Amino acid sequence: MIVAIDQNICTGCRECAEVCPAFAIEGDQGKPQTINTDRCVMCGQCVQKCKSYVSILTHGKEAYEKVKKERNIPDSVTEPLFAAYPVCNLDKVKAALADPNKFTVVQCAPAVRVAIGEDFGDELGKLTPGKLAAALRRIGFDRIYDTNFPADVTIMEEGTELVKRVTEGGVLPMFTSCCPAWVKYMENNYPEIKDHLSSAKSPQQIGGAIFKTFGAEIDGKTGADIYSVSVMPCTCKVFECGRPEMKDSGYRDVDVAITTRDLAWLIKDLGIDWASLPEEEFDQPFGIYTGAGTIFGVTGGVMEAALRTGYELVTGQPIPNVDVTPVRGTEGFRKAIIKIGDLELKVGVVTGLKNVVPVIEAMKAGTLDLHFIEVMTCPEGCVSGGGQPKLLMDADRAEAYAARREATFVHDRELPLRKSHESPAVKKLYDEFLEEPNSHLAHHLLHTSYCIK
Amino acid sequence: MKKELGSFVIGDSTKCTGCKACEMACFTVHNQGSNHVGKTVGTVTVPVVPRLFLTKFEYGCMPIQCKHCENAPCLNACTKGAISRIDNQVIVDPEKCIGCKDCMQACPFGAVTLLPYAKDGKVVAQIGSNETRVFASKCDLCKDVPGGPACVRACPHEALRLVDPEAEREEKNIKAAEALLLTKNWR
Amino acid sequence: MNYFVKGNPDLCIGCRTCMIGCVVVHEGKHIFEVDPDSYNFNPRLHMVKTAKISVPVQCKHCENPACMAACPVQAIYQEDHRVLINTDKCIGCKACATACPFGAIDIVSLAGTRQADGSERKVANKCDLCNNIAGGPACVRVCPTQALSLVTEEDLGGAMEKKRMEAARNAYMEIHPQNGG
Amino acid sequence: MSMGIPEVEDAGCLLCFGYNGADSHPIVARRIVRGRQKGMKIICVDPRVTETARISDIHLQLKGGSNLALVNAMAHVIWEEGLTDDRFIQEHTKGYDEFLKVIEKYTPEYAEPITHIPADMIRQAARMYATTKPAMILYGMGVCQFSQAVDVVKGLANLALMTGNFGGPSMGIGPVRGQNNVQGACDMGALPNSYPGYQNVTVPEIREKFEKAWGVPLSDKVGCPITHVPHRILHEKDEKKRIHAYYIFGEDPAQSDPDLAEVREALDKCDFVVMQDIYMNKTGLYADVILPATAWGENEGVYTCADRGFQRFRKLIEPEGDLKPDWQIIAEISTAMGYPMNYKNTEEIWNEMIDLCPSFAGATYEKLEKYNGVQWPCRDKSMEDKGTPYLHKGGNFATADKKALFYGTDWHPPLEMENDEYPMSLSTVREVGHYSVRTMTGNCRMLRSLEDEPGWVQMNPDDCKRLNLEKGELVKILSKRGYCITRCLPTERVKPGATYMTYQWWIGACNELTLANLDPISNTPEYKYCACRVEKIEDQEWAERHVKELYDDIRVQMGIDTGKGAAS
Repeated sequence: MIVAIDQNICTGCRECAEVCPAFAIEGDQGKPQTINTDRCVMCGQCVQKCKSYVSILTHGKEAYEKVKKERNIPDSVTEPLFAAYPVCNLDKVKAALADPNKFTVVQCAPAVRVAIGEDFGDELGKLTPGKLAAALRRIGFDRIYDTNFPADVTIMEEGTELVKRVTEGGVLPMFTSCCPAWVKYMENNYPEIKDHLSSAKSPQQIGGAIFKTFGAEIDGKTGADIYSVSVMPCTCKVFECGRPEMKDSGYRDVDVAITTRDLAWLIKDLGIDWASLPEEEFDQPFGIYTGAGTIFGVTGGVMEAALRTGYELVTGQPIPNVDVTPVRGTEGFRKAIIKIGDLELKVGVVTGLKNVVPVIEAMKAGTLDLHFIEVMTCPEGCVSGGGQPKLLMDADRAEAYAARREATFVHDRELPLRKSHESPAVKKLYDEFLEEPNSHLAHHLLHTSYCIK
Repeated sequence: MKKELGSFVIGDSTKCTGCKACEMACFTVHNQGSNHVGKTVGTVTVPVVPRLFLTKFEYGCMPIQCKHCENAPCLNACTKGAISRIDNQVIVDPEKCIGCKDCMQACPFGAVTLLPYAKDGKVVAQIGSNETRVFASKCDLCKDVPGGPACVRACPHEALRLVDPEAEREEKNIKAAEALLLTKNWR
Repeated sequence: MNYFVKGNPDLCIGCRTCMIGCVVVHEGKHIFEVDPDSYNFNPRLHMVKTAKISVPVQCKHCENPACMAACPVQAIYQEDHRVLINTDKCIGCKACATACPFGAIDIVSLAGTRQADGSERKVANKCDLCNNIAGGPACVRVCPTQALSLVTEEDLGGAMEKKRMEAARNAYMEIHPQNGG
Repeated sequence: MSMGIPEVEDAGCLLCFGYNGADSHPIVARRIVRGRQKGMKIICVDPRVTETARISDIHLQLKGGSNLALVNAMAHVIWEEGLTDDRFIQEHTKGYDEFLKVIEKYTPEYAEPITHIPADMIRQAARMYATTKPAMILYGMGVCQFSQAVDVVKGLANLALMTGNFGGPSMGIGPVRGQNNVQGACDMGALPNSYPGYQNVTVPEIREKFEKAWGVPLSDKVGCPITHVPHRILHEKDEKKRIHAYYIFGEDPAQSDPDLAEVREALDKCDFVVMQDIYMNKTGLYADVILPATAWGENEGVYTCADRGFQRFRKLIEPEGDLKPDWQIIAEISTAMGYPMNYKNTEEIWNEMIDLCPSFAGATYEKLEKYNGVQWPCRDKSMEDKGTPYLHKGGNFATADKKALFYGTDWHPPLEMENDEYPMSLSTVREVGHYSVRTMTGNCRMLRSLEDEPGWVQMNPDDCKRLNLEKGELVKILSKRGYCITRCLPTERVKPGATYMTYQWWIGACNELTLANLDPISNTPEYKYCACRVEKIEDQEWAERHVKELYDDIRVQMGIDTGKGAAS
């Protein structure tokens, strides 16, 4: 169980069914709903939407504490609990932290740093990478790494793959594979197009595979010593890290994923005062990242990052304008043609999983003329993920997403390096470990084949 | 021109899905000040105490809230003087409320309920015991909230409506009169 | 059946004599009291003036009164061909006013009555067809253009019967035009 | 009025011109409604949607101040389309050809941009008026309260003459007078130029007749119209002509005259002001002596209705306190000033008056009792002369040769037009329930409950939207002469750009804004047109408080409600 609806709390309003892209929420109007796990892609949008809270009035004085226990939520939590909720793995994280034999490594997704402050009363979309690193350090993780780094690596692998497919005649169009809910959706509904999916793993899993191999090596450890935790804006990442194939490092690549909200609980649970935290750096070398890695958090970000590097891969020249604005935006489906030397690369960006259906149907009908398509399940990419701080009022949603998106782009603009291939950490990885993108080792560790249902 | 009557919010069971967005918005706007509630769930440290109540009944559901009665039985029942009429609205002073339940009994709508009282982000304990202090929680029409009643704004289905009884009566009068023109049925 | 007063916009000149007449009969000799606050000026009908129409609007004394159904304290009842409000019971909750589609109910102050906070009691106010007032609805009596009339069961029932006969006759004539005169 | 009011309902066509019966005379409005029920065609000329406009066949919603252009255009159509009663014109009128020269240019197309009424609509109205018999014209203050008032009255008479609509029942032209018994006041010679019975002061034989009857020498000079008084107090250089004393009764110039700031200055500067009224009013605040008078029901006498009908009114109750009826007060003052008046009752006065007025000579108290009133002219004391319901019987007019005179004039615009600083027009109007100045109705608690200070300014909803005004909001309304505060009343009954206020309110006193632009003949001010500006008041709480304070202040000054209002 990754995402569930509490039968005792649900009022049956079916507002969640309105936002569910997979038509997985079943039940009569006015009656408690259930999630059909065969259809559910675990995106957590229902969790974000649900307002049916555990109420003293409706459920009694004792209900709140009881529900908290049932859900494995830290005792210290006092905030409202709702009918739709995701799994909470904080107990596992706490246990690992307490285990002296575990070398705990944490990675943090790009969208976390533009949202977690909200749960401490910061304004919407406040950019807080420094506090985030400081908080993780105080929690007691041995290595504070960043998913932005494997995001840069993803670009190297996926970008190389794309260039190959385009220049050497592979299966096109190629879809991104960073979003686990999208991957799950394809598996559930369109297994026949699996070859269109990039074989590159998602940044979380690439990070996981590197941390337990090259990372362990750097720290003089073995993969067995390492307990790898990821902090994600996404409920489905919890599912992804548990997928059976995600153990190419020889171990479970990522041991456990928690959400942005889980991390906020953990910080509060440990009595860490967010407001007074200093700004700190992520740890070397896998805490180094470029602007390209950080924009993975917004819709179009993977595409833009890929273009920044892909341009140089194909032409040998840096991209004239590093801000690839044609792929930015929040519309459900956007198309652009990017001139890369003599090549006119036709790209598409889908955000909001429901919007992918017509794209796939067009592709199957042969009317879709595109090379590369980014797909993100959540409304505006990972910044609007199911594990992000939940808004009390939907009226604030648009403002929150816009602020988080803007903060992400600000972060990108202000970083010294903005292209994945320029990252010294990426260079180090390939120089010292993987040799080159899509190398044999890279394929083994960083690529996978899905649809093994 | 000063209004004579208190406005109020009413729900529409034909539109309401029971999502409680109204209750959540109500709670949020009333706790943004003294209880430091921000815009996300994570900023909440106190129990969710709404001032309107999503009510399920045999044929559906709708929020029930105060009508700001002009002879408010709650106000007339309150011997402690904790309920007063301010700018035409019936308002409870939680600091004065002793939780006697007279108002609950007096209100024919069930629009007032004793719920935990919190201040500065914490529930307030009673003096002389560790029990939580309560207060008569009811709609104050978001008197201090810019933009008016949060429930109305929060509803995804426009199932809540702010009623200005005087203006509405005039509108209905006009409609009723003009219906005569459309039917000419006075002949 | 309940009776009601209906206005004819072709005759109405918007003078509001009906409103004054309404207050005068309901307040009786109180209107001569020197302190104007000691009597109620609460007309039970309202003059509507738009670009197209002038006519007073008042309670239709519905057969299934929405106001009565909405009242949480059973202060509205039907009696003697009319819908009435027991103002002693009324809590001024405005539910009836909201329920009424004609805007025929307003909430008004009752002079000389007090609530716990010292303010005047406010209660629902609407046409009572001049209940217990000799001569019947004052508005009908005082209108200078005879624009108001009391509609009774006889008027309505009889009119419907007439309309049906007319409709039947027309249908018959269509088939038997030779019988037409 | 050339006709009697009861005849109104039997007209074939009614041209209702600048006359809002429902608000100013519900009793006449009742006749219009009844006429409508009988099939009377109605042409309503009014810039607002009045009750008459609402039930009319044709509503000419003209731009304020364009009356004469419309009247001339209607005459033009009647002439152009040959709808005239040529025989009537030939036998009973003079000056037709000269008149035609004036109206020749007033084609409906010429009038359209002036009146804002489509040319075709003017044609239709003219045809309806000219072809439906009998056709009657009623006009009100929408004609008279313009600087071009008498010209329009004559223009309307031209229409009736052209179409032969004089000399029978339910036809002719009817000025429905503005105020209660204003007709009576004029009949009794309360005009600067005439003795009772419209007998001119400048005619020596008439003067001699009155000198003989009253035993005193009388002036042969026309007196001073009320609207000239402020000037004669404030700006008259000739000491002998300057007014030093001002005796005002049954009138409230500090409320009802235009440009109140000037009126107040005049009353202030005037050496001696006497005020005689039934209640305290604004003029009373400037009076040196206040003479309390009896009200309707506390005295008796004769009123004249707008249709020339003398009617007896009677005392119902004895007045309380130190009160005397007007006639006694006047008699006592006259006596004190050296001219003894020893009337015992009103009949004595009445008899003296009718004996001096040929047109009223037959209207004895006996006949007024027996016939429930008599319409003048009533020349013969015999019981057979029951008066004259309609005038000009047989086409005979009150001129030497019994012929009516056509009189054509060109239209000219009102004096003060809208401009950048004052972009809207203001017209003063009536509202039913309150009447003239508020001396009477403002003191009726019932009517005051219906509408109270500070009154309303009627505006088109689009204008309200533009100025961000809600119904009931207090607004400031300004003209070159001053400002006042009143409430905004959005109504689709008025056209954009125009505003309307009733002039009885003390706070929302629209005469702070109006200007004393007088008709050269009638000396009636142009109450119906001046330029104004409406301003939003941001601080409504302040405005509400301010209005209340102003009102309380006035009441305290006037000594009203001091027992309660002032003390609390």
